[in-house]
Amino acid sequence: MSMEKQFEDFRIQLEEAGNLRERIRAVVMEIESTTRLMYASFLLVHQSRPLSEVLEKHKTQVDTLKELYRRLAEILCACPGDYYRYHNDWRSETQTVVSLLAFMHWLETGSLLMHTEAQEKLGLNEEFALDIEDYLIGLCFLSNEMPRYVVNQVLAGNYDCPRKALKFLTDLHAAFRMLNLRNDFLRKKFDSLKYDLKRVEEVYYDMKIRHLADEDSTGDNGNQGQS
Amino acid sequence: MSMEKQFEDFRIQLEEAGNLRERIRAVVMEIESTTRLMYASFLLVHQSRPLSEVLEKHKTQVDTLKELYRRLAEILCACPGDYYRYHNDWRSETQTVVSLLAFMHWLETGSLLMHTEAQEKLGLNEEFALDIEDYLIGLCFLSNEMPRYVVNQVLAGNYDCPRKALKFLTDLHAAFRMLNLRNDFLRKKFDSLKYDLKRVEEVYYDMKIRHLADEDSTGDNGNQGQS
Amino acid sequence: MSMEKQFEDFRIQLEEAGNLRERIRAVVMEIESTTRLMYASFLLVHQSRPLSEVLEKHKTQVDTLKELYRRLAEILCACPGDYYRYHNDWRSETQTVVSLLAFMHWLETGSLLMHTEAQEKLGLNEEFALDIEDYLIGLCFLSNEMPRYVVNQVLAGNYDCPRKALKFLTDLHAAFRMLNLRNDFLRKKFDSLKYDLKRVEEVYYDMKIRHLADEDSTGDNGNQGQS
Amino acid sequence: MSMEKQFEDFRIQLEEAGNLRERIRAVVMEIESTTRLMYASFLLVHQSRPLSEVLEKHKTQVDTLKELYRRLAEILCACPGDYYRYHNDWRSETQTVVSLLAFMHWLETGSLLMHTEAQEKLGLNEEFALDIEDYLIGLCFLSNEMPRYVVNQVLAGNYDCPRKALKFLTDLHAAFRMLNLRNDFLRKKFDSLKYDLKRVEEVYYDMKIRHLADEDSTGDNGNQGQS
Amino acid sequence: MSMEKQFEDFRIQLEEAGNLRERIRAVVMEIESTTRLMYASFLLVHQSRPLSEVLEKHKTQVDTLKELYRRLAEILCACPGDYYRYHNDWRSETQTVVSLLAFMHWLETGSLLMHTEAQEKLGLNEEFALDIEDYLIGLCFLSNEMPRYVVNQVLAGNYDCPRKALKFLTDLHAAFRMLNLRNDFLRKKFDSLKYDLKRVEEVYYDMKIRHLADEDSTGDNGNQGQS
Amino acid sequence: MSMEKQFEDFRIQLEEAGNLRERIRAVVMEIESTTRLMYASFLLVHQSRPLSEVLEKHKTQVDTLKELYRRLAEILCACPGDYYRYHNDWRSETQTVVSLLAFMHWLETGSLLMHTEAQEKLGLNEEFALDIEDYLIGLCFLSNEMPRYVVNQVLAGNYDCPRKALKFLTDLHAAFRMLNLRNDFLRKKFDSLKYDLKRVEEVYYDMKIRHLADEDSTGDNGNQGQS
Amino acid sequence: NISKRPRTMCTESYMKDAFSKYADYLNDLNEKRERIVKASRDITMNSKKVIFQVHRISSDNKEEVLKKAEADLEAVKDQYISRLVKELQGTDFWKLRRAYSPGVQEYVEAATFCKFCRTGALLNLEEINATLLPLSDPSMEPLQINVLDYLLGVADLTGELMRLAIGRISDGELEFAEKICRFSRDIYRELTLLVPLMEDSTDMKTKMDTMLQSVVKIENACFSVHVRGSEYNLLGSSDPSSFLLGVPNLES
Amino acid sequence: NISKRPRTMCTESYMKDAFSKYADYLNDLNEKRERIVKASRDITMNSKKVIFQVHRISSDNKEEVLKKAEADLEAVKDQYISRLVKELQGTDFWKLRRAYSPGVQEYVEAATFCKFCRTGALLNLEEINATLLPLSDPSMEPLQINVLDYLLGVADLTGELMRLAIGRISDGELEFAEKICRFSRDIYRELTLLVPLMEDSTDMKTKMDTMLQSVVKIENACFSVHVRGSEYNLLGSSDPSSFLLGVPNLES
Ligand SMILES: [Mn+2]
Ligand SMILES: [Mn+2]
Repeated sequence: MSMEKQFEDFRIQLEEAGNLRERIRAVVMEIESTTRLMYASFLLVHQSRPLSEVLEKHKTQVDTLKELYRRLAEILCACPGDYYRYHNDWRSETQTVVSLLAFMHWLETGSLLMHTEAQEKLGLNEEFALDIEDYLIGLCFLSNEMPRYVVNQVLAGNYDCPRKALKFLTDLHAAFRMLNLRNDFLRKKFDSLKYDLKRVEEVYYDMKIRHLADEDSTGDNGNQGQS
Repeated sequence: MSMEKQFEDFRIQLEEAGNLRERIRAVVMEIESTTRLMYASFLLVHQSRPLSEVLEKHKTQVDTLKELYRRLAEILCACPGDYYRYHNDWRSETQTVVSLLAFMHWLETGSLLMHTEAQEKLGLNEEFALDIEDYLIGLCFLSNEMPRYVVNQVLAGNYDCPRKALKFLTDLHAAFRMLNLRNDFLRKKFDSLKYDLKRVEEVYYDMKIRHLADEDSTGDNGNQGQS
Repeated sequence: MSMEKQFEDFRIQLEEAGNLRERIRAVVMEIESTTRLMYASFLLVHQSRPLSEVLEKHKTQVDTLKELYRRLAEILCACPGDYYRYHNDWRSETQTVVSLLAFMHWLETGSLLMHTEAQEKLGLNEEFALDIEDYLIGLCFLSNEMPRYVVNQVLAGNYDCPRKALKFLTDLHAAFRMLNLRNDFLRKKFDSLKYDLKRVEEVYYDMKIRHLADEDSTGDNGNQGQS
Repeated sequence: MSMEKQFEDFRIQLEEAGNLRERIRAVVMEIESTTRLMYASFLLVHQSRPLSEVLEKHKTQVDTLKELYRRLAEILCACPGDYYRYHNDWRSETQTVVSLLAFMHWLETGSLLMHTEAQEKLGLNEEFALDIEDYLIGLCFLSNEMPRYVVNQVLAGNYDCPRKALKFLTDLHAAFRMLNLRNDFLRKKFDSLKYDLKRVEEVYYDMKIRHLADEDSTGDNGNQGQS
Repeated sequence: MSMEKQFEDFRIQLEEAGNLRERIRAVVMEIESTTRLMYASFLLVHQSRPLSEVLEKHKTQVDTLKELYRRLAEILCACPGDYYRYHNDWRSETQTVVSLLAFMHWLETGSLLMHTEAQEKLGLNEEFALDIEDYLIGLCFLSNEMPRYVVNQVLAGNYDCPRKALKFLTDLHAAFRMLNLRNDFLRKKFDSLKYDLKRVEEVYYDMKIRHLADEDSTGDNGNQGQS
Repeated sequence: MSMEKQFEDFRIQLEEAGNLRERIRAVVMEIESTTRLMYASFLLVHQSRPLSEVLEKHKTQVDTLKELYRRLAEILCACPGDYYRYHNDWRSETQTVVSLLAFMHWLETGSLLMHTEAQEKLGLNEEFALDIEDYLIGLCFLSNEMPRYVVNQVLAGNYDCPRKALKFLTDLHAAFRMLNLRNDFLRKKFDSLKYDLKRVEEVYYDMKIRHLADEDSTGDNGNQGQS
Repeated sequence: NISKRPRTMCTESYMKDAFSKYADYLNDLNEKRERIVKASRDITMNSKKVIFQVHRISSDNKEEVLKKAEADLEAVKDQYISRLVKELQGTDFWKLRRAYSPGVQEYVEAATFCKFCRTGALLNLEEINATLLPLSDPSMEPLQINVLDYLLGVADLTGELMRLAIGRISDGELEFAEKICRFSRDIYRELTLLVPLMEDSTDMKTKMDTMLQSVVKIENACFSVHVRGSEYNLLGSSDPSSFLLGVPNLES
Repeated sequence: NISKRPRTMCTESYMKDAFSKYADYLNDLNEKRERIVKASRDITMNSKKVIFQVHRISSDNKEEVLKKAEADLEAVKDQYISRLVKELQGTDFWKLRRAYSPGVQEYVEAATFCKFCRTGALLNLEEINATLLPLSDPSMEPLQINVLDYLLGVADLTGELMRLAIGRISDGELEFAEKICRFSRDIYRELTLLVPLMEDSTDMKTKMDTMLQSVVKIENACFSVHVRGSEYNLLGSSDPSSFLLGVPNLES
């Protein structure tokens, strides 16, 4: 085969890949725009809007996401081995999605959104799965919102929040420590989790030394939702 | 000697140096991975786990380290003058090692781990010594953990810890000030020690103005482990 | 040993190390200033001054260098393992030294200055040796001066010089090719050697097509100085 | 004048300039080393050592400084227009000097060290003046030490200090606000002054709500030293 | 003097300094625009336009410059010590000015423009002098134009130019070597001078081996203008 | 109007602009892909393929471009004032287009493609014009190909090409010098034109000193097309 | 044999003619740009002065300080923005945007800052543009600040709000500080939605980071005074109003 | 009152169980990646040695040098590429691409370099992949070098060709040098068309710049020897074959 012929073949292959990628990008742009809206509604929790209002909106948006991930899966199932070829095109958006889902889940239930639960919410499954690293990175982003959240809850008079958030972050941190992280992005994110933990510790400390923290509510594992 | 002969010799020597470095790197990677584990167990002190549990694990890990440093020394003793030729390959890991050893030592005894004690723990000696700057930088890393530690001890109800930590850091700071540090990495680290000191002062201040600090326990030189 | 005692010891040791480095730097500055003078005299070979005059001056300057390296060795022999601790402080100067010695040696003898010969000239030995990479980089610097040298020799009417220089560079190039260079800096320097070789070839061809090159002078091992 | 003659002149002038700078640097290094000592003694005020002891030492050190600035002025008065040619060589040290003088002055008198007073203390005058920006930056450095100082004074039982420090910083802040600062570095420093002010306020409130602050001591212009 | 009064004074002084700098900048922008025009006319020498035409234009432009430097001097003489405070604002433009003056001078007279001559041309004097480093850097810029100039002169049939240019550059290079340049900008520029010299040598070499260079015109000290 | 209402309006406006931009981008991507093909065909001139073959292909591609620019104009004529809002989206592609058109034009006619001619070729006009800076930058890119072109033409035996290219570049350079360029992108590009000119001068010089340049063909202003 | 253009075309002269036209074009453009940049710089400098004036506010001089700031702002508009108005028309608004954008952004920052201190609300783009209308010759297209510059200016506003909040807290104006806190959060939240839609949004992205930092600083400052206030109540003080009396108290 | 999850879920243990699964996953992945990175490094090192061997070529040892190089290349394949083959399957090809890509690129560079010296043609991707087939267990998806790595490897090839050309010119092999020149130009031209279609093309773009520099260096070297040769003819030498005899001549 001549050099020209080979490069001509490559051109065709690469153009096909380019087209596929264009289709992926179209979906990802919609995901991105949905998460942007979700993030904007999420920011209302810092304004201490009623949780029910925030959660309701959230659920509708999750439905939109689910449909978008269905379309993404459809495109990629045509070429099963290439999942990771295009993975970069949607991973950062998916990490944000995870962080939003997990934060809302924590607000609602006080517990951590598990990997399988996250997959369920997005209608993903074994074939078109949620990458575990993306899930973990998403959890780190979640923790980044915590310090602001506890500060704002205290401002809104919810003095019990720091203790609960600290408990949750401490557990999450302990869980993360079980992982053997390489010197990569996840590791760096995990380091930021440590800072969030430290900051929440300080907020709780500020409450506690002033006897503002509510020590007695230890039987109550739920969260703001209950108050 | 002919030019060819000379370059043939060079080829052999350059390859030998390359191999040596590969072997050093292999050991250093193991040291790094051990310290990562040590650091993970160490973090439990922030969670107020019983000190004895933490210390026990620590001791086993120090044994592993000792063996690794023995192997490192073995490799380098074959080429006595080359300690500093390859020093950069292990120095940052060794600094972390020192900081962990010194923190644990302080928890156990309430006093500073001396340079000779650190060498002993790692099985080092005059021939394959612990570089003094590495030791000092390690101490600075140790101080970086102090502010978080005292906050968490207070949260766990140990109101006396800030005073002890402040005493230790003040002494350490005074000791460092005896050194005429050139404007380099160590100097920068020492600056961070000042910030740690300031933060611990603030926590002690918080205790004191609220009459939470235990002023009378001056006779007690031991540490949290004993109380 | 008390903390204070230990830090007092450190202060002394760090000051000693600082003084040592100062003393090394003082010598290296003298080496640097000597090489600057040597290089200035060396530049006269481009002006086609009589070789004997240039060489004579050179020899005096080598004596100065020898004395300086003796002092450097003296300083460092007091702390045997620290050669590579301070190596960076004198390596670039030493590379220049090697290039000058080797050029002069080639002018005088028409052959390559061997590593052992370079050591001898500088009074170095096994204990305080000339690092091989420094030696090799020095040789590359030497080759960088060749193109200018042959052009100027031709301008001065020495039509035989290009042939000799070409022979020398070709051999040197072949010798370097024996090394499997990983080191980036050295490999880059070696690439520049190739360009020097090419430029010297061009001058040689210029001579040859004009029948200016003296093909028969093969029995003559000496150099321009003798003609 | 011949080319050679001209360059010979240049050589002399450049060497003279080089020597001048060397001499300046030598003095500046002494200033730097003196300020390091001064800073070390100054740190004792955080340890609540008797003010008189600290001030006494300080005065001796100021005398040393004065002598050093006299030497600097002497060097520079030989070449009147060159103040700003070498200004960078001593400006950062001088800013530190100003901050130390001003802190001590405040400790002693409770008022701000004026620009002319600073000049006097250092034996400077119109001819060899203290640059205004250096003076202002020095004042910002001074404010950076305040929060730590008041915390430590409270720890030492001096509950009146926060009120005095707050009064001083408030006035200083108001004075700075009169300037239309364009200079980035200075504006950034000024922003940090605001944070220092806020921190000192917090300590003051801590005292006040505990009725620890001595509201009546308004007639007392002196400072902690006297009490 | 009260604190307020002092800061009010500072406000006025800082604004005055700002205004002064604005006025300096306005003049320097005009200098810059004039040198741009001068450089454009200067480029005609590469096109082998008659020298007389080029020089005439040049002289008018020098008059414009002289007037601009007069205004600059006027501004600065109002605050005698501040020459070096604002030196950076005009130094790079002045270096270009020097290089253009010096090249034209060489074309006209075949000799180097001396520092005093450059000052005269610009109407400068002891009070508002031409900084020596600026003058020297300007000469280095001049040498950068040489290689192109000799190539174009050869293309225009002026085979004797390379020899003259080489003579000039060799002398200039030798003169520079008398200076003990510190490792700074000037040193780097001087290194580029060496490359220019090398390139001019090569052009002269090309002429010489083809017997195009006119060896006998040694009695003729003037330059291209005359021939 | 409330804050929310205003930002909602903005959102709509920005989305409309985004859509417009998407449509522009779609066309620009096609322009980009066409110029890529054009550039690839253009590269054949370095391989010394017959000019007629290269030009023929070129003409078909210019037709494609014309159609694309018609579509671009159509999109933008809907919002006449916004030409420069989106200009950045197509300017770099248009500069490449100009450079290719101009090079081909030079090959065909030996003269410079004028701004109006370029507009004509692309079907542009006053309403949707070719920005003059884009045109000028395109000419600079054209010059960047010249050095390679003349070298390759000489390798292909066309010894007369360097002279013609030099004449053209010299004229072009002279024309550019009439422009008062600010310190911006165009200025930087123009600087690269100077280097191209210098390089072509050197190639011509290499030919000329070897009497390989054809001096007699001065009456013949046409180009390679004729040979 | 492809072409036989007349030989005269190949002299320099045809290039010269064309390039002298290009030169005129570039000279006019550059001079206009220079004038605009200069106007922009003046606007920036004087708007910054207005902002600085507003920062001199304290609990007892509000009216006086704001009056002066508003008058200064009016002067910036009449003296400097009017210079922009004279220069810009048609395609210039976008072509030369980079030359005037910094000044306009700073003006927006100053205008919205004054307005917030006066009313607690955000000054709209329409309102700003309405004040600029009288500056324009009625026969010409009037200068209108575009959405992008407005948003970039509003983004910087948060930095000033942060400085203001720290100052207000020192002065004991807690409610004002909390108002600033809510206002900054709202702006941040609204901009979150718009940033990805903006062209050239890299600038804006770094501004968003800075903005978030400012919001967090305000929140933390409010938190810190809040918990101290709560402790004060816990300590059972009989006179809660005496908490945080502000600095002037010290002078008593 | 929205949710009442069972309280036991809120202890650490449910997290621990899940995270120990994640930990296993990450450990396996990291270990595999480590092994692949190591294999890749070995491939790089040994492929570089092959390239170095080819550079030892001269006009009289071609066969001998190439034979050794080809044998070494075969050894790289059998010893090191085979280790990659064992590790990679299914989604790994893309997931772990960054771990093995440097090695594969260097291998492509070495293989195409040998082939060019032997035949003057470009070794195709298909041909390379065909040689890798025997390494795979027939039951599994075979390792196939992807287009991107192949193109990245070919891009580096030009640098080696440049070094080769400079060496060949010194050795008097002008025609070979001109062949290299044409070949490099062809590769550069073909890649120009493909680069914008490649994903992650920033790497490739810098490689294209380097490549153009290499091509220009080759062209300039050919030019320089060409004009000297022409001058030689002009000087009327009777024996054009004696021009550029190469360095060995010097030893006579
Ligand atoms: Mn601002
Ligand atoms: Mn390579």
